[in-house]
Amino acid sequence: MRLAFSKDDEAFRESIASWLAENLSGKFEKIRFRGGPGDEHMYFDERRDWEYRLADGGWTGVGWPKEHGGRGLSIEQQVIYHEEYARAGGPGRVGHIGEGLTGPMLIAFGSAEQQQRFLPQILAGKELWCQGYSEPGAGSDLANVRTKAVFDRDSDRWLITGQKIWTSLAQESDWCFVIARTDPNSRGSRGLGFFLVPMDQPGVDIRPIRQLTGTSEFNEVFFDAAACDADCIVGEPGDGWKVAMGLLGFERGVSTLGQQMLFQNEFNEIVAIAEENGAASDPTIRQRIADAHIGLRIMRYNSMRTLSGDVGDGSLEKSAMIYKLYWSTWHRNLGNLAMDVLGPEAEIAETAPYDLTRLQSLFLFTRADTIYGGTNQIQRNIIAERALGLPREPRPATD
Amino acid sequence: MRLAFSKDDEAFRESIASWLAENLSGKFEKIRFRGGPGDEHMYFDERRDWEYRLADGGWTGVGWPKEHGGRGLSIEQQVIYHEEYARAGGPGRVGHIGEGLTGPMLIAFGSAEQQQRFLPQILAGKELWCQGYSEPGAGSDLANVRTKAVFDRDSDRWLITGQKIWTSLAQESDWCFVIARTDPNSRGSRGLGFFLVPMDQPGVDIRPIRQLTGTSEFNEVFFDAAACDADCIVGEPGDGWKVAMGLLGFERGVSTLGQQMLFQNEFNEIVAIAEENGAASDPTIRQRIADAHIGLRIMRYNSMRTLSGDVGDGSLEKSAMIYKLYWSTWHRNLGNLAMDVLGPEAEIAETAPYDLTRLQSLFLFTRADTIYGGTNQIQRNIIAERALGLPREPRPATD
Amino acid sequence: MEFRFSEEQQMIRDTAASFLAEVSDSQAVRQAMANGAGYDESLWSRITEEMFWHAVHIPEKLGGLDLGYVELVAMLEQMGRCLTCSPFFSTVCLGVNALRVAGTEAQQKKYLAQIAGEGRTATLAWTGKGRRWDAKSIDTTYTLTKDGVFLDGRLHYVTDGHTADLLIIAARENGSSGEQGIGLFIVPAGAGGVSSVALPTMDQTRKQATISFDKVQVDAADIMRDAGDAWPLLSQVLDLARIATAADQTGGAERVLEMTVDYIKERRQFGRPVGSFQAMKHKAADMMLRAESARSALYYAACVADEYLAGRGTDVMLAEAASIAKAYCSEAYFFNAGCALQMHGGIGFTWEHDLHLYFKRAKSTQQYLGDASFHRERLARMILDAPT
Amino acid sequence: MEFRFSEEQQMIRDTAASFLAEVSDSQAVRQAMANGAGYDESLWSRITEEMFWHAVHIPEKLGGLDLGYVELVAMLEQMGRCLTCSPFFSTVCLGVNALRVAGTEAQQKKYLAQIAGEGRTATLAWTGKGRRWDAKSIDTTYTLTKDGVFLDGRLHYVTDGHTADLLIIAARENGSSGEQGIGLFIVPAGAGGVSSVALPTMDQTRKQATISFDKVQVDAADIMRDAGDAWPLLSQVLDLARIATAADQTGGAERVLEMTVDYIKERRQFGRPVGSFQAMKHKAADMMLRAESARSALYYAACVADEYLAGRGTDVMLAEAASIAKAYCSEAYFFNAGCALQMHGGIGFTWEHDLHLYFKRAKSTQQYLGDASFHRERLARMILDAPT
Repeated sequence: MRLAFSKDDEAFRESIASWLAENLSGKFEKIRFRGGPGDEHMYFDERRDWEYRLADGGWTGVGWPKEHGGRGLSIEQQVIYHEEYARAGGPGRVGHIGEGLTGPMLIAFGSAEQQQRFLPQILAGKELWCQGYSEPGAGSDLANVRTKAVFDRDSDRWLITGQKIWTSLAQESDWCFVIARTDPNSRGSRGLGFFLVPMDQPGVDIRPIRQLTGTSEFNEVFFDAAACDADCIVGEPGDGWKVAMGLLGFERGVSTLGQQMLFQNEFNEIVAIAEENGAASDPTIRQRIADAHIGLRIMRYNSMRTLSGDVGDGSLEKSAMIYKLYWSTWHRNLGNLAMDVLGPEAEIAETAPYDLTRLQSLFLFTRADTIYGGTNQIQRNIIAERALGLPREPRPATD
Repeated sequence: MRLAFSKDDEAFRESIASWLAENLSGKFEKIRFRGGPGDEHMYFDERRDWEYRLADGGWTGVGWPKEHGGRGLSIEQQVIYHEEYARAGGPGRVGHIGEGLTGPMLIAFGSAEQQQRFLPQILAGKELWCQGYSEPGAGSDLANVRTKAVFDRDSDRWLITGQKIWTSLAQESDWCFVIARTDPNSRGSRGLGFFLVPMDQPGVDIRPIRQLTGTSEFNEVFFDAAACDADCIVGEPGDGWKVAMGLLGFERGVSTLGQQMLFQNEFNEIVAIAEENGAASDPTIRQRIADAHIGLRIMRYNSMRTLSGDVGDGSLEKSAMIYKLYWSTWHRNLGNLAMDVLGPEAEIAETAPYDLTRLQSLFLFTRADTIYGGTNQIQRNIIAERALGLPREPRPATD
Repeated sequence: MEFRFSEEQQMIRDTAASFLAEVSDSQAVRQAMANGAGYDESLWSRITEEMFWHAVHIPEKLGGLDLGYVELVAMLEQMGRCLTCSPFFSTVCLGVNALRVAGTEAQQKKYLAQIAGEGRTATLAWTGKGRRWDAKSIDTTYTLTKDGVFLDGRLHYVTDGHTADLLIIAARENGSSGEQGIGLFIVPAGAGGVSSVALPTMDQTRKQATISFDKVQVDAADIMRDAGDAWPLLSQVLDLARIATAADQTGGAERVLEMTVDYIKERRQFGRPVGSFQAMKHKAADMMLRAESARSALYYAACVADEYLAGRGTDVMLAEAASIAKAYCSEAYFFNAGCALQMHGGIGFTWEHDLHLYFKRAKSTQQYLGDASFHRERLARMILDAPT
Repeated sequence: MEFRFSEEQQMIRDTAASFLAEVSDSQAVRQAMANGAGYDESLWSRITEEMFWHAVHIPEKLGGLDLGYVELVAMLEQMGRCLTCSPFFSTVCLGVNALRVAGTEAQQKKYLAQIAGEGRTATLAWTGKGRRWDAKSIDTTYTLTKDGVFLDGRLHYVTDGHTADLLIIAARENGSSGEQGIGLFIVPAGAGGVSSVALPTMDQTRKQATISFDKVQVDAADIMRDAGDAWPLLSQVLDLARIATAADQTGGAERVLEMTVDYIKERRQFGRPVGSFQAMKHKAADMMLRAESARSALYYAACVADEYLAGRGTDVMLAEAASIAKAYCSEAYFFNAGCALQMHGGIGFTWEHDLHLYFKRAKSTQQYLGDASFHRERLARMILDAPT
């Protein structure tokens, strides 16, 4: 075990830091620290321009293998990249789903043609992606997919019909990956297919969901015989669940460290307020600030352990499996801490009628952190069953 | 709603308070505040004498109906009785199972003969009782009774064979009420009988359980064809579950207020230590002391609401149903608070090799509060299903 | 000792429930929270003219119903269940309470009669900007001159401060500090030098304003009792308001539990109602424990308030009961609303679902007049630092 | 950056695990905790002669293994899993650390060589009676006279204080206060005027004593570095000891989880393994989250300790890492041990079952050198009160 980075890595740190200092300025100044969760709708055009700038600098797909156009950085350098990006206030990436999910998924499961078709566009920031996983009525029961895909021999296309929900950035996206049932007689995780569906077509209808923040980061997406070319299915019909599960695994990668740097920025903002408004002298607030600090540091150490592949006692699995439960709970508590540090001032919104402050959005939006991508309850089931080997819930005798 | 007691009630308060002041002195001075949970083995002989003294004064069975030899006090006066008893430091009652459980159970379910045979002895403090409910291997699954009762026509007696566990005061008791299976082919809550078994016989073997405190309040009791007269079954064979469930209900009566006064004494002791050793100036300890105070006051208000029969919205049921979960959790937290108020001094035992201080016993013993008499998990199931009407756990498809 | 609603109290509660079910449903709440005043004038008229609730604990001789705090709390609990938007809390639980506790006989005669008879609204303004809820938060000043008393300063977080007809103002003597030098004053909202700004708030069901005082002259007749030494009186008014807030919280804590139980009985996942999963059941049980205990703390505090207002209880008893109720109910409501959001999953996260309104109200009332940690520290002072 | 055990470290850990499984099973622990010394001499001999663990981070030139804190922590974690009773913690994590941090070159040469070569035991004594773990807790005094330095006072909560050969004593200059005037001194246990009394403790696996000093004369050669100004050095020794304690806690937190998972897989109630109930599963998941996070906090702190002992890290980094690890691991162990008791039901409540030994050790280590609230406040000072 060692904490220090190598000299090469420190030189790399210098190169990304100075590139960011140079580029994240001028017209991009105003998007610094913006566009994170709950703020994804802000400054979209500017952030899209920023995606091009990143691509020009070769700073997209830094963890992708070189043969797929990525930068092929080592884990250490990816850690550094994300640290410096967040430290500099790099805005929320409009291309994060393509880079973090679609790309790795295609590299793992896609055909050579699919890789050649889609990967360069993602790297260039030219095509944005959204995801079509959740369905109304399915909730945590992800395998309960009702969206159907039917192959139409006449047009040589798949036709997708159904409804997806909680799709962020749907209006801005060019493509959506969709899990749909290819075998109409199947149930659960069998008989599913994984499709790459263009969003700009008549069969796709996007309806924003107004959330408790008053804003609409999320959407419902209705597919009504939406067309998808025959070569836009990943793997074979029936492979959908395998691809989807593999894809979920990509969410626990190096980018978690970038997320943590955003958390650090939020934490720092709260500390600054506490120092300014006197909350810093309230003993219970002091305890909670220290606790948030402890939690964030340990979140980082957990990730470092996962990334270093600490496999003793199967701990790789374990430190990765707790990640979602850990960060979502921590982040939700941070949102609450922000309000309590502010005291009565926490109630006052930015402007009428209902533009919330960033910390108010944090407070409200983090209530979703413990729900989407597998609720905390689901996470605990997974940990108990897969990491600890506890028995599954017995199947009910009668349904 | 009104908080004040009537003039009659206040006069009654005066009478019990002065009786206690007069009687709980001299040779009884040393048993003041002793003999509570975790301390039940202390000063047993003196506390037995004290039981006689109470009986002489007419202060046993104060809540029993007059026709059964009780004092027939109103709820208010019972509240006052328990308040004053605890305030005066009245010791843990050696007869509490007889008075609190056996008596009310016989009054509700016993025959006239059983009532005449047993009630006067309980009131006089002459016969002590213990309970034979739990069995090893059954745990929270109370209906999983394996102890058998077989009727022996030759001797005209029931013969009880099996093992009970967690029986407190077994060595000191004259009688034990035992739930046993009368129908060997039955399962679960059917086919059970409720028996009154004399302890002083060859078929009964008592083995103390050494607990984590190093002491042995609890016992295993082995019944090997232990005899029980034909007229010592309560109700009919098969009525056992009904009687047992009715009996559990008696645990939530007025005596809860007496229990709370004991809690108040413990709390006061902890506050006094905090004031003396400087813990009272530690902001987090202050928060926790205040929280314990809040919790104890609300425990009292909950009980008062139950006792006053606040039936709006079925709340009688509700405020009674949360009682066990509430007090056990509160008490366990109090034990932990006691240790943290003491700081490192909490580790130092009374005398070598392993005589613990009262607060250490509190700390350790309260870990059982959330287990016996229905674990907190079982309590939550009961609340969810009976008070909130949530569905039962589905029966497993295969066992 | 009897710790349950009397039949009459039960009736008042039931009447409130059915009236509010009619006039303060989700749609009514959403309309009211979107308008500038923060409430619907016609609802307020029905409350004052038809129900006469605003006069619930105004003495009979001044035209009120002369009922007690238990009855008031029974109404507030129902309003909390329905998220009712109205100037009831500010008028009755701040204004009337302040007049009852700190008003001179003449002031009570004049202003309580105005409130009872004309449905005038009122509020209390006392804190400056910041996160304190103690005497140190008072930074508006009053100056005694030969021309009378003048008020200067800015008061924050004033419930319904932009709509109240009558303002009761706490200010401190220039140069005083802490609990010394506090006075209470009655100022008509339209008085010269008074200006108010409504603020957008996260919880839209409870409106707030900032009120500025620029050399506002107060009539000698509108100086309330014990001027210069009025902190104890103000503190008692605040304690009464805390109990009232706890009633709102208790109602909300119960309601979100009911909504959740209803939802998880119906909602199916993995082939069974989600309410049959132990994780859901146990959380619901924890919510019920809190809702029931909140009620107990609340009703006890209401009884103590009754004793206090009847001149039979002490201010220490009032303070203790108020801090217990406010600490417990604040945490119970926020806990329950948070669990409810979690147990509803995505649907509870939408604007259309009412749950977020409860969640936000849980947060705003949690902070208002001191959160649980504030009240625990206050209780710790009573328990640990009291002279023996 | 590499945040995993190297192969060599992995081997050390595995060796420790298998050695301790042999020599420190339940029976061995119960025998050791019942004897007066608190450990078994023959086990200590095997540790010092066969395994040479006691010299793990003593420099090679002084006869030690010259390994790092990560290796030490790997051993301690295994000892925590087994509740091992030995003077290892006091000798290595108090004694050796104190000598390494605050010993002069001559003292290190003499005493570290004694420990490495002869298996002598040592401990650190510094607090008076009370519940503080900061400089104010030091109330033993030292007086400089023409005849040398004299120590007077009574030191409490001294780990293995009744058996240690070598005592390292913190005392304050007569009349000094706070962090000023602190000195560290090496005193052989048999020195004139030294007396110790072993105390019965709730956690019998970690023995404590009170040590009295009555005009104990200290050799000039045994005055440690920076006398009169040694608080920073002592504070660093304490931080190293906190990290070591966190290792014990992490091992215990993991072990009680394993015991619980094993138990609830087997134990059946209501016709199914209790481990199939969500309430049990979710609690077990929460325990695993804590056990894994405790490891992360611990290993990070061990790396920082290595950097610090190698002269590359600062005392502030050490303090931060130590407080994070001690705060988190203290709560994780106590939480896990408490859950384990609850999930075992009645059986875990018996003396024969080992669970209570873990539960008690969780409590005693939680308090030792400051509980989580102490360390959170210490971190708050670093975060909030640091000069910017």
